[in-house]
Amino acid sequence: MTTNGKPKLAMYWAASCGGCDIATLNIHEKILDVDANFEVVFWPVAMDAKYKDVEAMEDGSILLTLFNGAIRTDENEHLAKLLRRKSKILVAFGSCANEGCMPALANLSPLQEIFDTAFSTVTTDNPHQVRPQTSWTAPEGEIHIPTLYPVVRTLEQVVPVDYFIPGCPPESPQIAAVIDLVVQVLQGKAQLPPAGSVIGAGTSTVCDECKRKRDIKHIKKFERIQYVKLDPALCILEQGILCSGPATRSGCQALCPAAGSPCIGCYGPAEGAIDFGARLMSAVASVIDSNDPKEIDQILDGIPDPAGSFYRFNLAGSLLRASKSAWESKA
Amino acid sequence: MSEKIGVYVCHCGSNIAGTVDVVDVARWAAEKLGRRGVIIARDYKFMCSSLGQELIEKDIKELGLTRVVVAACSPHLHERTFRTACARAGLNPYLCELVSIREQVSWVHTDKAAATAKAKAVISGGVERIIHHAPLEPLRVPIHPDTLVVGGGVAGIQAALELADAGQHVYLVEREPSIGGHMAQFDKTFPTLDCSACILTPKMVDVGNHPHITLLTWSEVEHVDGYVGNFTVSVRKRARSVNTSLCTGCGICEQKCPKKVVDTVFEAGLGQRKAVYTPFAQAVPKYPVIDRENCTFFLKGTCKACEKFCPTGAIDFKQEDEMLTLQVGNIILTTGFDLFDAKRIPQYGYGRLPNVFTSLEFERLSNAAGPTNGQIVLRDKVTVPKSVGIIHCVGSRDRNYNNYCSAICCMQSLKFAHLVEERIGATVYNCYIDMRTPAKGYEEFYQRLLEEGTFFVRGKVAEVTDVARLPGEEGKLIMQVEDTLIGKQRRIPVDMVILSAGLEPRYDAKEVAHRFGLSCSADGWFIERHPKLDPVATMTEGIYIAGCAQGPKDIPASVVQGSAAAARVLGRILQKEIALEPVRATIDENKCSGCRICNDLCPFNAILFHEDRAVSEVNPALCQGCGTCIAACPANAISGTGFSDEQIMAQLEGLLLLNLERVPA
Amino acid sequence: MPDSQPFEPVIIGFTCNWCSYRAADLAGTARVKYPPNVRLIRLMCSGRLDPTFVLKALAGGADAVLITGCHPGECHYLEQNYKAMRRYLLLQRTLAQLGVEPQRVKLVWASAAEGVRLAAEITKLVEEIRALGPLNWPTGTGAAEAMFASPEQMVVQEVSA
Amino acid sequence: MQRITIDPITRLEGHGKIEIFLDPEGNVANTYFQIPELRGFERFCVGRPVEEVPILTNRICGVCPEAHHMAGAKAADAVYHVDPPRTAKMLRELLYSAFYVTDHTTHFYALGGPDFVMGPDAPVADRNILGVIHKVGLEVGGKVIQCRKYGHTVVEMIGGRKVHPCTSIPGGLTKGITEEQRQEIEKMGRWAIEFAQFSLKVFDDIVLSNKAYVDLILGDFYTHHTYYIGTVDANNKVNFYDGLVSVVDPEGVRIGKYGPGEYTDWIAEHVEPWTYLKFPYLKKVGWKGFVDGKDSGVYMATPLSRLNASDGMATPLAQAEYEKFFATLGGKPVHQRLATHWARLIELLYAAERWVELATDPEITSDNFRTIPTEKPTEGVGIVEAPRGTLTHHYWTDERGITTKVNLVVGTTNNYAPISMSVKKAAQSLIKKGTVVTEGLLNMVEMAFRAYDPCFGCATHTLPGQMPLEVTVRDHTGLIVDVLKQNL
Repeated sequence: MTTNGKPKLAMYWAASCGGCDIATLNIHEKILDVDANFEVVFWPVAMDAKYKDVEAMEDGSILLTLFNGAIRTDENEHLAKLLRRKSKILVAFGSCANEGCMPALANLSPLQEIFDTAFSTVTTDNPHQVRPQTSWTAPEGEIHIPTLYPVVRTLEQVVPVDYFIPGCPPESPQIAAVIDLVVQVLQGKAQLPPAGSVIGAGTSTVCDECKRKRDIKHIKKFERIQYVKLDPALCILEQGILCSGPATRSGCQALCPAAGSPCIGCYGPAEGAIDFGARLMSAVASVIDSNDPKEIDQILDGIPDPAGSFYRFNLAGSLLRASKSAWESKA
Repeated sequence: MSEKIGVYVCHCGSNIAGTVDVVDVARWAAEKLGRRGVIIARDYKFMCSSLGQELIEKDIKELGLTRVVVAACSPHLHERTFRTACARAGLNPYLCELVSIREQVSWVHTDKAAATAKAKAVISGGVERIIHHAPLEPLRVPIHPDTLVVGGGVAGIQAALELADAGQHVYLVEREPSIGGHMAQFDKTFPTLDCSACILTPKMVDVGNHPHITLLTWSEVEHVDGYVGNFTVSVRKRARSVNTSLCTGCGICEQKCPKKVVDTVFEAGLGQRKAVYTPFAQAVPKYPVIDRENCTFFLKGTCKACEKFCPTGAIDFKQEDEMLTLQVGNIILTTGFDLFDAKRIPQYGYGRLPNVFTSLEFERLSNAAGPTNGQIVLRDKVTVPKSVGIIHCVGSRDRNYNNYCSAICCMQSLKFAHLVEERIGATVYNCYIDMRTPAKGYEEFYQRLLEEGTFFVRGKVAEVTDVARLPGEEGKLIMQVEDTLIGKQRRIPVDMVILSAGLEPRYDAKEVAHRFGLSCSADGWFIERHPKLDPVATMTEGIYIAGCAQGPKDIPASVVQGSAAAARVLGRILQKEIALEPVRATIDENKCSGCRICNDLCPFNAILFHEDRAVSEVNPALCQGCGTCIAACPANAISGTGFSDEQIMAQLEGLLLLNLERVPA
Repeated sequence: MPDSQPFEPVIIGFTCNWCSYRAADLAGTARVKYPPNVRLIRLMCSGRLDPTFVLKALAGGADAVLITGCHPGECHYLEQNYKAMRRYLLLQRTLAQLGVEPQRVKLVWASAAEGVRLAAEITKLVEEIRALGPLNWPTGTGAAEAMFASPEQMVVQEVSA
Repeated sequence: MQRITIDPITRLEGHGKIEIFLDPEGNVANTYFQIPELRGFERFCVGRPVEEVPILTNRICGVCPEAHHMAGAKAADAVYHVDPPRTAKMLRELLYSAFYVTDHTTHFYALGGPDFVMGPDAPVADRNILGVIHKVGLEVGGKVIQCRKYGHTVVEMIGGRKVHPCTSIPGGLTKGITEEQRQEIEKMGRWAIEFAQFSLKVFDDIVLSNKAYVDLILGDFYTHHTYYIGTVDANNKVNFYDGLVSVVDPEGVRIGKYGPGEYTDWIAEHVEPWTYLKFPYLKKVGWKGFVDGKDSGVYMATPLSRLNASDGMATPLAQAEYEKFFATLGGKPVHQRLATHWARLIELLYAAERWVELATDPEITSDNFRTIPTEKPTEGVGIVEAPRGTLTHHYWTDERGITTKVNLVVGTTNNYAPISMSVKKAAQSLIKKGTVVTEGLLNMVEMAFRAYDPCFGCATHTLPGQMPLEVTVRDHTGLIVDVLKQNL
């Protein structure tokens, strides 16, 4: 591996969808700044460098590692620990690494159920109920695939993390801004924020960036978006659609509400909020316009899937992290 | 861990030490919580004693403690004590936390090991919590010198006069046409037997003429806003239909009014009044009111007799309700009681057997100014009873109705017995459960009655019936009662039965409590701040209670409370300002997204929204520190002093002992 | 705790400064006995109750959570206990999806005068949870991390695979 | 027995892992292409409100979320038995066409391209997008970046965001576009057409005019005789957003067309215990293992398949290229996998033309982009053509519209069997007794399946550069006798 004296940058994806990498490529021209200022030593999607090469590197020799994806398997965990060791600055990049993202909704079900469902769908031709084996003896010899953990975890639940860049995916302008910052730090023109900070995002929540007009809130009924024509000028929550905006960290410029659909919470909890779902539940429940338990229950029927709605992105990063049955399930 | 924490475990004699191994607890705290900043942990016989307090002060000075946790009784008892001690030693009082290991541990548990373990957890919670405390300064707000007194009975009158005489302005609000309350209905007062009217009327007149009292009768408080020192009260002054600036109180309108109405309030249903009336002769103010529900003009549109005959043209049918807004600094509630409805005990026959009377009816019957001019007669208004039965504890000390003792019935019944014998010489039987004569001169009065020859039967009357079974019972009312002193069932025939009905909270007490931000006891009486040490203050700063609104009591006790409440208010007024607990919510504008979730959650309207900056803000003076908005803020932008997320979460971790060295599972 | 001993649930109770906390004091003053499994936290009002607290307690090893406040219509802050009720009802639905039995989070109204009743409710809850068994949320017991395979095996697998 | 492991252990749902077993003579006995990933969308979409599933399934793939959003939206429409207004459908297809342009561009210039532009055995360091830029000139890089930018701009205008669009709901869209936006979109579309033509020219100059490459394309070890599927419109022209799925046999004979309702009659998935991914095949033909020919249900779904399965392109310029394509490569069907790169560029041109067609439709700016569902939700299937193959979403719900069951047959999955076969064939033809395994050889193996532009579990997408490979040669005792890395 050639060394040209430039600080080393790595970008890695664990259990993720690749959207973070696309978002990174979507900084367009800025990608050339990266090329100019860093030696990209490891970016599976962008270039060749083997895992083994990483192992060969000195500990702490990578200046900055952007880690996206959650920890789903023993292999993800192994790499997380390896990159932690090799990197001066480890950044949890994107919702999966920060809080598990939507794939962490798998934490609601026991692992066995996930297998059973996937390998018994209508189109699956599986008379003998075959299931993938982590280790299988082919006629020619034994072959392996990594082990799935029963519970999806966030990066921070596996290794210490220096910075957090939220978003599913992080918005490209925010990524560009972070790269600018780091470049300036390298040039001694700026200071790094205190370790543990969330970067590439705002300090408030999505409502702060939302252009819709807001009023005091009294919710008598929760609606489903396919049944209502929303007033494009007014607060979506006030129109009865469950919107995560009030509880979701700002930084996305409120794209979804601007496009007529509710915020789904991909930028994660507000600064200092410990459990996204709890915060949003508390806020939404507080403005339900009834003091009668029966009526409140009827109103709550308008939220048919609370766990899915309040922990859409955050289940792995929440306090309980997974359902009881998922915790109890064995790989 | 930069904090230096001291932990002080109180034995409270054997109150705590009897159930909790306090020595072990202190040792444990020093050892296990050392890594959390605990540098000293002591146990002591009585932490709250001056020696105990000095112990803490000494450590603060010598060891430079930055936090203090006292494990003793409930913070509601001694929080102030220990905070003051810390303050004396130069430590901000809010850096001291009192955790209860007495009320919530030693007194409620029996297993010593378990209780000791719980005490440790509770202390660990306190230690974690105190780490996140910040020095606080109390919030100072000015006290408006005017006072509102609600209820013009003797307690209210007393309170109002005390304040007014001290030169402070008082608004006295009464919903009846006149002040005076129940006391004005009585004839004599026990045990001295002096005439109720004679002693009350002068006070009523003083109220009416007092330069510092604004008397608002026929009026009710509809809404209360604000907080101690700064209440804004809206009062509805109901239309009297009489122009008080013209009325001389001559009473001609009342004479001329053709419409008679049964007076269920003042005359307890025994007498009648007119549609335009003053409830009684000595009423204050003297101005009559037209009772629009019954006035022929208001019902049929004709009559106007009163208007025709009024010499000063004071009758004003068009008069409308008036809404007044009062600014006051303190409020005293003296809203009194309702009489227990004797009809609820069918076996006593009230309402069915004509000659069964309630205590209030008898008061009117025996009152010289009453419907019979003081003649004690049966319902037929002519027959004088030869024998009278008086039943105590009607609706009181009875789990079917009220568990509590109404406090006045025994003495009232003795008074009745005396009056009967004195006036008509009839034989009197007092049926009582226990004779309760605790106050000054009461027992003497009882002795006097015994000498006067009243028959006392110790037993709860089972039934009052007019069905004669034995000779001599015909035409009589028979009291069926077990005389527990001789252990015999007795049937006592009498001509008249008086039911000494108990006292109950006003039918609308709960509503009123809510309006003023008070809470009611299980029985429905307003709850005082402390039953012994703070009997007239309430949980809500600036609102006081006195008289029967707080619980059953007789005239002297009511007067005492009236004065006491006045004294408390006076104290506040003299201080000119009050220091409020700095438990308040604040909004971080950088975090606030202006989502407006919190805006309508505050019942005190303490949260305002700035359209221009699109952020919300809390008015600290209006904020009562309940923390509802803190819990509701999805942006985590609202924080609360004294009860912050950090403090509560830390306490949680402490209680669950997550702060200890984790033994790998 | 070792299996030899009977299961003693750990329960966190949230109390309102004005009613239930005083009810607890009253229970003490009246020497009413109840099991020592409940550890109380004083809030100014049940309206202060943030569902985060409940989740934190459960995730932190508590077997159940008791939420108490003034009776409806008797809130010291007029109506904040209704907000607590709304949050409670929603939280219960979410917890159900996460497999947490409804008995484990209980809402009880108790006025300052109801020391005896509060003690009775606590006793009842403790018995219910004893019958239900421990919650043992892995994040609280520390079992969570233990249940994930040590990645050292990975290296082996990587070479041989 | 000796074994060669081509194992880019990078990440789980990563590039997959190739096991090559050699017989005692050192010839390839068998190969296993393993996909060690499973995320369980079929499970955790259950219980969610169905209108959210098209947003959830976006997260299957951040490279082609648009495809999942479209298939999901169509499935959700079907669940509610609601037919979105014409404007809504056009807007969705417009978004989708713009997406196709960026995606195909990315693949040609960043993934498949480098192999040709730089040459299969050019130094690794150069064989990536930057290499291409340096060779063809900086302005190409600028154009590629510009093209991606334009595509994502349109996606954001209609879909609400650049990655993971959010505006499609049962019955249509949450928003329309303004006339200003329409003009901008049209402008960018016209630029895209020029860019597509330019790209075809690059391919012409560098590949088609280079006999070595043409031979490579037509060479046998990149050839498989399988079935082909692809969605076609009413005139049997290629369509990405809607139509029927046309199925042709290895001789190019169309054996039928199926609509969403019938996909289960046509497609089944075979399970192997050594991988997390299933192997779809044609049910009517049956699973015969990893073999070519008319009797094997193995089929392919790629740009090449779409061309093979259709009668042409719906737009003029693309149609011309379509004809040239088959003329040059000797008529339908074309079995040579490497031709997929060319087919992809033809689709790029079609997508650009379609982009402009839709952007200039008078109804595109209408505000009639929603139909409120009135019927009770039940079950529905949505099919679109993802760049990497036919994508099928199938949802079942209860009467409240809460998802009760989900089935997904994802783009790349269609090609799992043929890819495995290609890898095996390439390995067999390249690794012979005594062959010294070289990096270039490894890349040839890779090229075998890079042609498919694989996106495994539709979560892996080998972007610029190529799969890092490593061959571990072991003797039958398992001792490593030689380790060979592709880079360095």
